[in-house]
Amino acid sequence: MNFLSLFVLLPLLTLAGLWLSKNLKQVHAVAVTGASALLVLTVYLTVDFLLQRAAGNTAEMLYTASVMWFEPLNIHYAVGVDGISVSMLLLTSIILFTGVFASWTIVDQAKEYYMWFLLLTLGVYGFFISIDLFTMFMFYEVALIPMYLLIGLWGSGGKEYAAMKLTLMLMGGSAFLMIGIIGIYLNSAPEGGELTMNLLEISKVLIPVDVQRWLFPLVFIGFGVLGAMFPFHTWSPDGHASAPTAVSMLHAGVLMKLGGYGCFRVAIYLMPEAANELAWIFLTLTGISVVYGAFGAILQKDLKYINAYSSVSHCGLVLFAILMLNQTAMTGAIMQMLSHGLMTALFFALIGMIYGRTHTRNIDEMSGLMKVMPFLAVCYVIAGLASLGLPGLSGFVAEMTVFVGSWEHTDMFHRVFTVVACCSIVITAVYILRVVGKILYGEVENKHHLELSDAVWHERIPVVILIIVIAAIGMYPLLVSDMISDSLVSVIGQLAR
Amino acid sequence: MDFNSILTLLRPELSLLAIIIILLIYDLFAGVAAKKYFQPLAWVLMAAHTAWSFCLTPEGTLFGGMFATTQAASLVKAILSLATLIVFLQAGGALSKAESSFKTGEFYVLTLSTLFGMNIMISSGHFLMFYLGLETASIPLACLVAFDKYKQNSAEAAAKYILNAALSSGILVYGLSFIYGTCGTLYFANVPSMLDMTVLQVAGLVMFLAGMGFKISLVPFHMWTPDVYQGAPTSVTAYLSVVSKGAAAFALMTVLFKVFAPMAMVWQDLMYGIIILTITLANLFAIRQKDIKRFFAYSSISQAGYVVLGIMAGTAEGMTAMIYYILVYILSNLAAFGVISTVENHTGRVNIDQYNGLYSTNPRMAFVMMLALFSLGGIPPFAGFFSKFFIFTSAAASGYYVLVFIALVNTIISLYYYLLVVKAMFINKTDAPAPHFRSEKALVFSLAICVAGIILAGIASCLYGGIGEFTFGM
Amino acid sequence: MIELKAIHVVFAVLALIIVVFSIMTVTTRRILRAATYLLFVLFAVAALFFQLDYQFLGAVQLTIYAGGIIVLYVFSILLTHGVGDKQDLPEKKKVIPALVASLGGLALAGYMLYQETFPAVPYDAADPDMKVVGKALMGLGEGGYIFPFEVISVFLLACIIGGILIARKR
Amino acid sequence: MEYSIFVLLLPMMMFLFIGLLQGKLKGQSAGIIGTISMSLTTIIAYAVAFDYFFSPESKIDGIYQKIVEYNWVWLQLTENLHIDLGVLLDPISCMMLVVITTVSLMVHIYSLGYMHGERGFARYYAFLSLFSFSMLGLVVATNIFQMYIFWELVGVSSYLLIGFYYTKPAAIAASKKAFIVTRFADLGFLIGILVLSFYAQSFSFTDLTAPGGVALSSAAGVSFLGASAAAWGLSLIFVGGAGKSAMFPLHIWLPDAMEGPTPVSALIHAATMVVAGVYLVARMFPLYIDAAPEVLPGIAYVGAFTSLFAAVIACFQSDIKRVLAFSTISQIGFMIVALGVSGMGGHDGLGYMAGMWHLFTHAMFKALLFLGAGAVIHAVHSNEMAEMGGLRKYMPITHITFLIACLAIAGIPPFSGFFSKDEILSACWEFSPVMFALMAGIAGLTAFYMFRLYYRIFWSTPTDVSHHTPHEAPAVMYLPLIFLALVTLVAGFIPFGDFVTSDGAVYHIHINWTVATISIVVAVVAIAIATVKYMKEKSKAPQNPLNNVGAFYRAAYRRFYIDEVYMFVTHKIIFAYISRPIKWFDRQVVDGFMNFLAWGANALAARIKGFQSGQVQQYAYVFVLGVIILIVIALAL
Amino acid sequence: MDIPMQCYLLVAAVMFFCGIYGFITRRNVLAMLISLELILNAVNVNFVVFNRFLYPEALEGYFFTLFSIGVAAGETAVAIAIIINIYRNIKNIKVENLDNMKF
Repeated sequence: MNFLSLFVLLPLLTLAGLWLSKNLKQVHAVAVTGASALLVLTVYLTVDFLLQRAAGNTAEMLYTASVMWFEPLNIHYAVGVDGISVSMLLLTSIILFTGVFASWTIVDQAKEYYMWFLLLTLGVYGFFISIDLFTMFMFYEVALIPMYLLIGLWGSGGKEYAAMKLTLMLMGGSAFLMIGIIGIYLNSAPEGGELTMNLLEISKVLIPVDVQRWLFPLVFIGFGVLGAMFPFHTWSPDGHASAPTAVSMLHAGVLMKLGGYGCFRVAIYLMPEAANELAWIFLTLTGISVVYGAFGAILQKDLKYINAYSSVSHCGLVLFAILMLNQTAMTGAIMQMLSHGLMTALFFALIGMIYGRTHTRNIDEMSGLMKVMPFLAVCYVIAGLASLGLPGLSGFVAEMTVFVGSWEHTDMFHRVFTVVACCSIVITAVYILRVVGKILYGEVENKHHLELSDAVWHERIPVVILIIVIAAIGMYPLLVSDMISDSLVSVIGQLAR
Repeated sequence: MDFNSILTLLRPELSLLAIIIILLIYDLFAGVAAKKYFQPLAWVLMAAHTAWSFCLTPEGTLFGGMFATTQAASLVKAILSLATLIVFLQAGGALSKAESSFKTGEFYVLTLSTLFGMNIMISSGHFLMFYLGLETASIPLACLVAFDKYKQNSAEAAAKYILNAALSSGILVYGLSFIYGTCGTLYFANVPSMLDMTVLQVAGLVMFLAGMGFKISLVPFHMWTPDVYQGAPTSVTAYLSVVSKGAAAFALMTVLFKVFAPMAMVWQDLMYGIIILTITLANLFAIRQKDIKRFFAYSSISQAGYVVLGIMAGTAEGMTAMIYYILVYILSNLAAFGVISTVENHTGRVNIDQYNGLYSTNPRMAFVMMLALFSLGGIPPFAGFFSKFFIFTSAAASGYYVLVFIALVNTIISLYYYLLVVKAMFINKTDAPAPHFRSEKALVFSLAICVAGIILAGIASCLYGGIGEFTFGM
Repeated sequence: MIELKAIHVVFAVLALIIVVFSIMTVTTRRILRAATYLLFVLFAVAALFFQLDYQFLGAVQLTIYAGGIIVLYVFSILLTHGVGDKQDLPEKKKVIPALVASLGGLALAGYMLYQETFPAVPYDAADPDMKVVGKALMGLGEGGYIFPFEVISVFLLACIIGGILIARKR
Repeated sequence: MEYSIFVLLLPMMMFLFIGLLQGKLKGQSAGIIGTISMSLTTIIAYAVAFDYFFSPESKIDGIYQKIVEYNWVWLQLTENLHIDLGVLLDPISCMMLVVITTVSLMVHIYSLGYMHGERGFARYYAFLSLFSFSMLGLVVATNIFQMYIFWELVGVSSYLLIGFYYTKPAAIAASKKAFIVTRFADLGFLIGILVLSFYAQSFSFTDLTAPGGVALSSAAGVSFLGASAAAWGLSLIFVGGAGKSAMFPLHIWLPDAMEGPTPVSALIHAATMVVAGVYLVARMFPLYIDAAPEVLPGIAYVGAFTSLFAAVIACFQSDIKRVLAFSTISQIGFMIVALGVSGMGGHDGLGYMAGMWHLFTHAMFKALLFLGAGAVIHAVHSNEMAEMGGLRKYMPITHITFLIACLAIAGIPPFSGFFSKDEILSACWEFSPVMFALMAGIAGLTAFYMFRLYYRIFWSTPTDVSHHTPHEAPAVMYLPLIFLALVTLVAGFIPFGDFVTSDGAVYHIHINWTVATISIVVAVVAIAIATVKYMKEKSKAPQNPLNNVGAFYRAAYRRFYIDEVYMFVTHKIIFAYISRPIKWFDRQVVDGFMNFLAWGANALAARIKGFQSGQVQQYAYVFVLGVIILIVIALAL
Repeated sequence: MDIPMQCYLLVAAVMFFCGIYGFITRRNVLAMLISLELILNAVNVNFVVFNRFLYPEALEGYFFTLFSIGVAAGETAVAIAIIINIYRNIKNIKVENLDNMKF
């Protein structure tokens, strides 16, 4: 029994526990226990990972294990983690933990809600620990489908449309992905021998370059859809706007990272030649995403839409940085994934809490909330500041790493796009401050809002935790950046082969 | 050839025949009091037969090549009898109603006769056997379709079915006559060596494909499917959609591999187009369906497209994937049909709109239905995902990337309409959801089998591995 | 110029009967007549079998088809129709496509038959000995048809049960 | 000087302490705690400065060295590039430490009175601590990226403090504007950093400003659009500086920033943060000289134009804080000009020394002016000149200190402003006579508008008296005034050249009497005009010193419509022609395409529905036709 | 025997396509069934002719025809039963009335 499999097992146990629980109290208890256990497990993993690395364990992946699953196709259940997966697992655990609290107010079919929620996280965990393409893809899809019901049942607004659109677009992406993965698999032994799905093994072989040339776009678009790459991002605003709070948190915070992680781990790692050759196409698209999302956010009126577009922009930066194909930019990309995950979760948590009180997300209908709910308002400002890249919070670290890394390229194309991406930090400031100014500052215009209360304990917990982590990464980035950066060596080696 | 080998190789067919005869006699001579044990008896016998079938028969031929069985074939037979057993368990509710309880015996006997026909079809070694099996599999089915004979839909469906079946078998045998005319033999073992792609052989092949296309309901030979599925009694629809289709698909594959292998070029090209048409058109039609059985008809047409994708591959992997796909498809579809039939039995609801709010009153049924739909849609961790993945892999391995891609795009459409049903059950609000009801134990048991299958058939890789082992033997 | 033999005449007549009555079967407006014309066709086919020296087959054709099936048809026609019922002519929008399809198909079939080269085998007019036929029908080995014989019995049994199921009143 | 780190740690702790406990801190306690901590910080800062300037270790061969006291790797970016956090001590950073802590302490004390009883008192002190921390971090930055980090942090503190009165729409708008405009400029800074660090492969100031411009030697020959890489990098960096220091055309945020509490204006928008741009250029000065000397005159021209522009506007403003704000812009212009016209080392480096000196003296007297204005506003409850007048009787201490500051800024000896400004003018004189004339003229304008302000506040009678009798500010408010006035009085006599010069060597200041005479004369004449016009009574057209140029007046009053231009560009062009189309495009085209696919599938499904007609003969027909077509296809293949 | 085999086959083909034509156009389900008989007969003729002309030594076509006739009988019986059932339900056997289920 591999240690990492606990990441699949624990959610499963929690699921079982939820299934058996009788009332809301038990549901909450089980959910919190499960989430805490996972959080503890992840922290333990992180510490142990760092210790092992410090002890000089330089294997590409640690805790690897592989169990034959489908023998005829040589498909394994194979797990293993490197620094990047560890950081993603950490992110997942944090957001799961906070998400459980953020869903506290859901009482209607709470059991089912938490079960789907856990299933979603199960998929995410599985995805991050897998090093077998098939397992990875399976968990990827496991993570997608609960979204439909989570949004459709517990969402708000045009939830049915949004849920359907989100599911279909993401599944559309995974159609590309599936054919890409099959393609990789079938070309994993160009010189004869057994075909394999194992990432590490495939990385050692050279997939014929002309095959790479068409597999790479497929895989990249496949994951790019989830990473909200322009023009495949439109599920994101509608989906996020309609989803319940914790689902938005988890989806924007973690699930969208699956896209970036996948692009990185599958598309670039396995097909470096094509990546070098074709990066420019996707660089253009993601570069557009970065500013497009930011500009798109400016005129939105719905808080969640603003944040969703902002996610498009930030996740665009993730893919953008990955496509820069150098160690610094990629480190930045992973850090941006972490950072965006945390702060967008924070944002969605706060928006959910505000919405729960004001019953509107239209920024024109709110004002002066700083007075009535100072805690939430201050946290919102902090989230905003993190989002616009304030030093000391995680966003800055990530963005700067990305920009410095991107600037390593000396040609005009990369330079221009780097500058364009840099511009996003200004636009981000515009829309963040606009919202902050509109809803938090000023006098309370809606008299009903004066009677609203500030956050209660189960709302404070997630918010505070997220802020602490954001600040921790922002203040002491070496905490994660070294871990990430070390793990990138193999990818960089791939790219240079 | 001796008596022993007949008993070994022909075991599934013989035991089926035995069941048929026992049931027939029991039905004829049992008193009213004993009648109520008829169904349990049938289930027990069928269960025993199924269990026994899973002890696969060895490979071999009988009657000078008339009958040729392989492990894969006997595996498929076992799977089919399992499916039939599930259908039987699900049919119990409808059959115990007053208007049809007196026809129970006929239902079982006829169904088992068709299953017998399918077994013959699957392991035939001669086109005559194939033809006979095919007819035995389809003509009594027409009677089953007309089972609710005083329901107009049922009668109409039966007429449509029999007319189409007769036409298609007419065309099929016309094609066979060409094959015979050019090859001089109808033995599977001898035909391939005589095939040299003359025009008549090509025409014969196409006509043969058309006849089988009718059974599997491939576009453009599928037109009867929705009407018949809608009109037939639900259990019969379930049977049609899984057993009949699965058997035909496997038989088609056997024949194409065994007999028409020299003409692979031709049929692969044709199948290419047929698959694309089948999947796409069926999906498009399915989008706007209101009647759940009709909806599942289109769904099963598109699923058939995926099934034959495995034939395209033309490899052992493809065959494994296809058998596996059939198995998973059977389990998923039967789970769905189990729910449909129990809902129809207890509430009379057959429209998708009437499923609104099912989850609030009958959460288990809705849940099973959802699992089935997800499995059909290819969502992990349910078995449908694995079967789709494998079948796509095997097709892609033979280079049909574009085809696989089109199929994949179609899975999105299919997911859309599957989700519509999920949406109806879980999300849509309604003032009048189906009232709560308790289903028969047999049906619940059958659903349990299906759900266990849906969840485990994928994760438990031994199933796939096992199938692989037997097919690689071919 | 081929020498005109009796056999040619016989064939020509039979072919003519088959073709003409086939056409009439599918075009006549009275259904009972259609059944009758079908009977003629069946007779002609049986005659064709006789001409090809398959007497047993011709006899089977006559007894089962002409004797059995046609009777069934006539009964059911009388059950469902008045005697003088005239059917409406088929709709134009059906006829033309149907004509196109069937004539096209026929052309295609003709083309294919013309294209195909069949092995030249000397004509052997021997009527198979009934013993041979009987042995083959009961034969276990290659060329033996006992198994299909058994299967068709199951098939017919099922048909009977099915027919009863549907046809009986209850 | 290891304790120098406490200069940073103390305010940061204080920020966290007050910030997290702000709800719990009752009454004045937050302010008192903050002030005490700031005093400690000030003492430490003084000690550091003293240690640095007077200990022998900091000098080698009589030249002040850069001492990197601390340097921790904070974030490793590439092999060579890493962002460090640390403390760098050199003459300008030590000087800035003194300036910042002094002014900050004064503001802390002053605010105890000024902000007394305000809602969010604790928050205010938390932000002040944050600001002090960030600003101090900025000046002691060991590398350009650290500077950028703290640069952003001061921007945020500024944002928070401007928006302190968050219920006031004007304050919200102003804070937003300040942040976004400077953020825009920071984009230039960032790209500048990227450019420079790419070639220098280091962020460290020690490497970047190494003598001879070796840092950018790898950039030699690289050029883009006709300018060298170094010039691009340094110009972009200057853009960042220009944003913070409110150089034209990025100045628009500063006047609006006056919406914040007045002590904040004194601290951030007069004395410290706004000179960060000057500090930045000074910090990078050796690199400018060595790698891109052609950029410096450009900087000088920008500074000169801004200075003139702001001075003209200042003459026409009616809000006293706005006048001071434009005055600040104008004075920063002076500093920038000084740096722009400077050379390296010895007498060539006069401008550098003068700029820094002016930075120092300006910080003191401008803080004084703002705090004085704050006292006035505190008394009158208005910013408008129209509601003031004759206040000298009610607020004598404020009056005297304000007068001292006005004299200093006007350049009247022996107040500190005279000396520093004189050195700037001398430097300009050596650069070009035209520049000198221009700057001298601006100095005159400065004297004019300052005394206009002075007279309107303290002498003439108000036109609109609707308030209660004003009274002198409490001691906590006037003590800082007195202290700053004293500094203003003596700062001119500091031998500044002994401490801060372009190359670190001692430079003996001497007054160029030609220049001095001219500047004194200009200042006196300007003061005289102001006296005549504004001392006695309110003129009938009180806000119009130049009756006959109404259009010009209006334009100047409206600050030459620069804000309107910005509004136009942002709202009418960016919002209307980028954001709105993107919104439309996103909804209609991208999303529309996806929806179209869905709609298309649905519509197609509806279309072909009739194909399944229910007619069995049609099915048969399709079947047969299918067979025939397939045969044909198969035969054709 | 000098009548070319193709002549027989052609006659069968005519019969076959007559059947097809009838199947598609007749308005009466029984008439459609009658057309089907033509199709099946054509097949029988084909088999017999092939057997006689080309492969007279083995009797595969012969037996196929034999069984085919049997199957056709069963098929017809069932079909007629179903048609009568239709008649019982809707009181006519017009094929255009069999469109309760469509779309």
